[in-house]
Amino acid sequence: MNLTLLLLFPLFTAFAILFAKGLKQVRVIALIGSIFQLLLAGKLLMAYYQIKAQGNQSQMVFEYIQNWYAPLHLQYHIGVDGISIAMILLTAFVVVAGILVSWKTEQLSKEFFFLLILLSLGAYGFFISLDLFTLFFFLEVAVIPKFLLIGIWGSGKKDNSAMKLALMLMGGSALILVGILGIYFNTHTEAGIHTFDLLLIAKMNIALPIQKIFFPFAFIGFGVFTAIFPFHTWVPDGHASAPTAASMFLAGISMKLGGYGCLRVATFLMPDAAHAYSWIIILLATIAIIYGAFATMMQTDLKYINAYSSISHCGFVLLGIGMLTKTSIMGAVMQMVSHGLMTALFFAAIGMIYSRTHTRMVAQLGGLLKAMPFISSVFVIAGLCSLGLPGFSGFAAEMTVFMGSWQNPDKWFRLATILACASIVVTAVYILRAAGQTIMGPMVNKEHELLTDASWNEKFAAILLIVGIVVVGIAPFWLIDLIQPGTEIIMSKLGAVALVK
Amino acid sequence: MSAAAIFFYLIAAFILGTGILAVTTRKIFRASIWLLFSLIGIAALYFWLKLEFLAAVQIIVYVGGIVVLIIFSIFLTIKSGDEMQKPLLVRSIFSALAVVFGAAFIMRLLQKYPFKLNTGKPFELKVNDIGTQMLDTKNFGYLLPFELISMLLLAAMIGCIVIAIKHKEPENNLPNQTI
Amino acid sequence: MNEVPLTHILFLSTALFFIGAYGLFTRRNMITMLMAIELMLNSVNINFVAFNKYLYADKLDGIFFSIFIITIAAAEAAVAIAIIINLYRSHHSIDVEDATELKY
Amino acid sequence: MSNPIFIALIPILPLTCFLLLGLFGRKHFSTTSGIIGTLSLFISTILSFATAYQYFFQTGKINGVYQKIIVFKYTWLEFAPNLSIDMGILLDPITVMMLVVVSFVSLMVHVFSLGYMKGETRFATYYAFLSLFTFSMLGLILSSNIFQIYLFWELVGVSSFLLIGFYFEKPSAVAASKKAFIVTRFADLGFLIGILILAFYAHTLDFGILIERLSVISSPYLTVINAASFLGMSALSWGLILVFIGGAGKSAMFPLHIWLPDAMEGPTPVSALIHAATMVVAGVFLVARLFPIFALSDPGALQVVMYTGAFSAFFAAVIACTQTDIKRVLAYSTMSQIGYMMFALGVSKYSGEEGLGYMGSMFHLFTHAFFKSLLFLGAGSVIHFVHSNEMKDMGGLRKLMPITHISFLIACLAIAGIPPFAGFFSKEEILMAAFESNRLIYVVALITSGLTAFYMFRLYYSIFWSKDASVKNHHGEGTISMKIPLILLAILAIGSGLVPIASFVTADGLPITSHVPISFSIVPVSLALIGILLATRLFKNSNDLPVRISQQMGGLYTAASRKFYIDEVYLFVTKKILFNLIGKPAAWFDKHIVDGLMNLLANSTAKVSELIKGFQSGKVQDYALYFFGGIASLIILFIYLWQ
Repeated sequence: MNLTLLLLFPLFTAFAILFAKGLKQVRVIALIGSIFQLLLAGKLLMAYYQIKAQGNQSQMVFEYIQNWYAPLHLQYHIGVDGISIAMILLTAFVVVAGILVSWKTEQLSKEFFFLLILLSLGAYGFFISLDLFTLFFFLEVAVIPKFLLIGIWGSGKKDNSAMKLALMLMGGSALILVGILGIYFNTHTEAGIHTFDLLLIAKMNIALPIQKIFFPFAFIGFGVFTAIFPFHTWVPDGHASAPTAASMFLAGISMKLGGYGCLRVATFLMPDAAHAYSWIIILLATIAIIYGAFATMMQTDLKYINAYSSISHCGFVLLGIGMLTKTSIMGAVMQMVSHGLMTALFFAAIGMIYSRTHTRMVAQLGGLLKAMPFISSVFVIAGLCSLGLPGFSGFAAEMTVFMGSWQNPDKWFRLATILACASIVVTAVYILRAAGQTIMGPMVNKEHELLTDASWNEKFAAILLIVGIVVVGIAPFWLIDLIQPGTEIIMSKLGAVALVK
Repeated sequence: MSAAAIFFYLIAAFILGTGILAVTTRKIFRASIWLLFSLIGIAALYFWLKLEFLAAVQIIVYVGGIVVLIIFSIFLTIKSGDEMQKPLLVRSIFSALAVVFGAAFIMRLLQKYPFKLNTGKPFELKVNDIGTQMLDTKNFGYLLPFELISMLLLAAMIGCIVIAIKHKEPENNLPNQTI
Repeated sequence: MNEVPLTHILFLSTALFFIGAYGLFTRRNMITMLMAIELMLNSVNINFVAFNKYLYADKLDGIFFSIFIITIAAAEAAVAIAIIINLYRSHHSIDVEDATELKY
Repeated sequence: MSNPIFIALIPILPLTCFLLLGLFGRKHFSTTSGIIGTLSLFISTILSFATAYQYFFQTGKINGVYQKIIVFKYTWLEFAPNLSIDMGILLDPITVMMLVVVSFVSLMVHVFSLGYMKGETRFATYYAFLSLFTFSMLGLILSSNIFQIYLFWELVGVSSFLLIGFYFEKPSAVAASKKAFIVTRFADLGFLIGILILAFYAHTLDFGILIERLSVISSPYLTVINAASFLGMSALSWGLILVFIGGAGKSAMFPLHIWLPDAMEGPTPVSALIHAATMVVAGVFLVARLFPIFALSDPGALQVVMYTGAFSAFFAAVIACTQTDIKRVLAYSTMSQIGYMMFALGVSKYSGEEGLGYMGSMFHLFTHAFFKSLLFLGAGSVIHFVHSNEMKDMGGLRKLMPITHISFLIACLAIAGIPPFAGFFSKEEILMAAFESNRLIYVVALITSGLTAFYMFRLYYSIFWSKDASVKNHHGEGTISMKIPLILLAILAIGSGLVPIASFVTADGLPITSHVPISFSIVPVSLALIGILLATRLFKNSNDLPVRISQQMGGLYTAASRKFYIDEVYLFVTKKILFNLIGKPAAWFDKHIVDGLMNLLANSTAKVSELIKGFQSGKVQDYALYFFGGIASLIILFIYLWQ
């Protein structure tokens, strides 16, 4: 299975869109392209199972190396393991749902869909690349469309938040670049040359002081993408003023780039520093979880509620990674997948409500269950999944993170885990407040009565995401088996390092 | 102190005196005259150094040409008033400080620097040596720079004409852009 | 001839150079700035000539340099005056403080 | 033991019914959904009876001791090689008993709702949520893994949220459902942390292994967990108390009881099912499940259970006497009866005869489920008839609603503990256990049973007697489907006392043979009779005596009727502390400080550029000066600093 196909499809769709005329053609091409991509991701999963069944124990499968620029040892080295397949599946799901939800964007529709596909291309490339430089390249490819999507099609103070988002993400990627270069210049293969290749670097152990310098750069850089505590302020503004599909992509995919990067680049390549700094990561993650949850309680705009809750949920990811136990890292990856699906569904539901009632203020909404039963039930499902109801993916992911973080014997980490557990109560409070006010209760203003329920494309998008959430929720063991080998190898690197502190 | 040394210091004082006056007088015309005297002083210095050819060139080009050119431009722009504005106090203080500091610094450097004076036969300038070396192509001849210089002068002349030519303002089409 | 040490001549040229510099910094009239520049160029000439005479008596490069400087100074003065006249036409004054269009 | 498929089918049937009605209910089965729900539940009730029969009489008992049989196990989510959530079915005496109770009461409620909810627009969704609840309750009972029970615990919480908030137009219902979910969620937090502690030290999540590792004195795990201490208490007692908090939240024990009275906003059959027989006893079931650890390894935690139970029982009984809404009276009486069960577990020991408390608690759970659901269904048919919850709108309904009247009377007699009825037998067991181990608890229990009799008959008389019927009999007592459950439950309210639970359900599996001597039960029965007489004197026919007495009691009465202002305390805590002291500052902090910091960064660069702009002054001579300054500093740098 040639992995570059995963990149060629979005590229091909993007070009096809450029030549299409009118909204109808553009959206059909985009939909076909993304569905093909979804099928391809499914085929990748099947092929992965086949290879694992045949007993292929190598960490990365379907590897392909192509020289990009010899003098700097830049290679287009791509390969996939369990974790990246999970991420690719998540991206494929969210992309199809995103395109379906933005079915009626008349304004500059060609460019809109082109940018969406470009964003997904960046994400796919990021998840399959095993060369630090290619990884960074695709990360940058993903940042630019976000700025344009929010700046042009956004609502509210869109250009301000687009600017803020772009600048902070650029700041983050600058830190990542420093981290990557730091790693690059401290690696020396047998032939004595530096290398960007992830797998080779993983074999060498970089000296501790150097790790201690460059680990914060890489981790904070990727952390900015996952709304790590002090650098999360782009999330509420960015999401609130983004169009529905863009906020789905932003929360669903781009926050996962950060988490995946933290895991693959920062923790995997610099394990000693990961141990040394784990208490800071956990401190920031716990603050993000609790602080995000409490801040959400006070929000009155639906999108802000979901944005702040994404900060809180991504806090779980960082907590999982910070704890450095096998279960907690598996939990972090599951939380990434589950949060991606759930927040995409939540934004889709909010987008549907907004496109009908033209207001996102919780105070002005009420009793929508009577007018729009389908959308309200989608909203409730998304809410219940985010507060960790069993049967949905939220529960399995959060429980794995909690169980994993409890394995870490440190007293203070135990306190952090208890605080993280306490956040499920606060999450329940703000989700029910939001759902209670918008969905249930008497009808606030009369003209909401004659609102239409979801059209076929919105129904299909919501069902697709709900299927994803329920499959992970009902049967998490398939996801665990997928992720298991990947985390084992990361843990072997981490385990090898004695507990430094 | 030989007569030549005294003579040198006289010339030096004359040059610096006229230089300072040229730079500080308020009347523009008087400043150009002081400049004229200063250049003449420099020519005298060349004579003192027994570089007669150079002194001649100095007088012809500088005194005869450039100063005259400057005086012409003063006449052309006389309408803006003979009296020059007072220099800005802040700037003059700063520049005075900078100048004094610069001069002191470099003079101190020069004093410390061990110049290896020429011990061979004394220097004497023969005009035909200049001529031969100027147009010589082989041993360090200056033919190439000589040609370049001539082209440069030509370009400069054409440039000045183009810049300074008085365009007849085509009244009708050009809208009167206010600056 | 050699009673006067080289450094004294260099002092002279340095002093002349900084007088020119002072004139360049403080004079508000463009033409006087031009004059100041002429002074600075002349001080450089003195330097060349002095070095040639005192340090490298057998060669003539210093002299050639100062000759070329003189010619270039002439060309430069001509171009400068052309610009000044043009400025005068557009600004009706050659005060350097007025020509500040190229600011922020 | 028939193969596991039948047992697994018991919870699966309601699940399929939920999916069917939930997805397609509104369009296709809007009227027939009731029948489908009831039928599917009828089958699972039959299956549970069959399982019970087989377990108790055929396969359960091996050399005299009832075994814990793992019927089916599948690893669902594997954290570590031996630590995984696995979906399994565990059969042991309390599970099978609960199976019978839950499925039967749920069937009765399904039948009752056929009539009660007939006119509802969202009839199908009602039955969908009801089947979801039954599925999660059955799953909770059958679970063999402590995380699996937590999973179904959450599902039960959500289904009760959906059912309480069924009339979503009513803002009070929405608020009540939110309150119920959040309070139980808060208790689940304790439960979760308890699980984490126990699982970490016992290295397993499976009930059997967990109990075996933490209750056998010599086991290494026990010594480790006792050694680890945090703020004075050993990790084991921390874990057990936190798990008990989880149970207390669901069973509305004292500090976490505020959601139960408000949960009456839901339809009455829902209250009958959830807030009488099944969900609220989940806490008791959990403590009973972990009883060996409580009893053998950590008596301290058991003390906590005992005192909470006793205090809740007494506290609820006092409040119940002052409530005017009949459903709230029943809610507080449920809380009081569950307090009984809790302290019965608290006073009990593990093995042999001292296990009387455990057996009594389970017996009381068994009987209480029937007569309490009967009371709620009776109240439901009264409300259906009178269309109001308040006592003052009722009165003299005995002639208009004969069947409800008789069944309600039987249930009141049962709960008051009058001999022939079920309540008497189970309460005697509990009082005996309390008498043997802790006299203070025994005295409190006696007073509470007196109070119970008083407020039950206060309720009975004010509904069926006092003034004559103010409302005319515009429609009958209710359809047949509402009458059958009342009759069946009335029969069980009498019969269930005679079921020899002692020989089936005991802590260590060995049957208890000793019987409560008649002499012992004289005191409680007489107290109950006094309570009844007092109630008849005050409420049989309407007179102003109760009003005058309440004035004499003054402050105490108003406090009790206002539920001792606990709700206001909670509101204060959530509103003032959580919202204003933490929520608002957090949101403000984020908007102004952290976000402010970023904006400050942006603005400061703008300001600095504003300053630097001045250097670009357009004045040639300034540039010359800066130029000269640059050269000078470079020269100095190269000459002096660069050696």
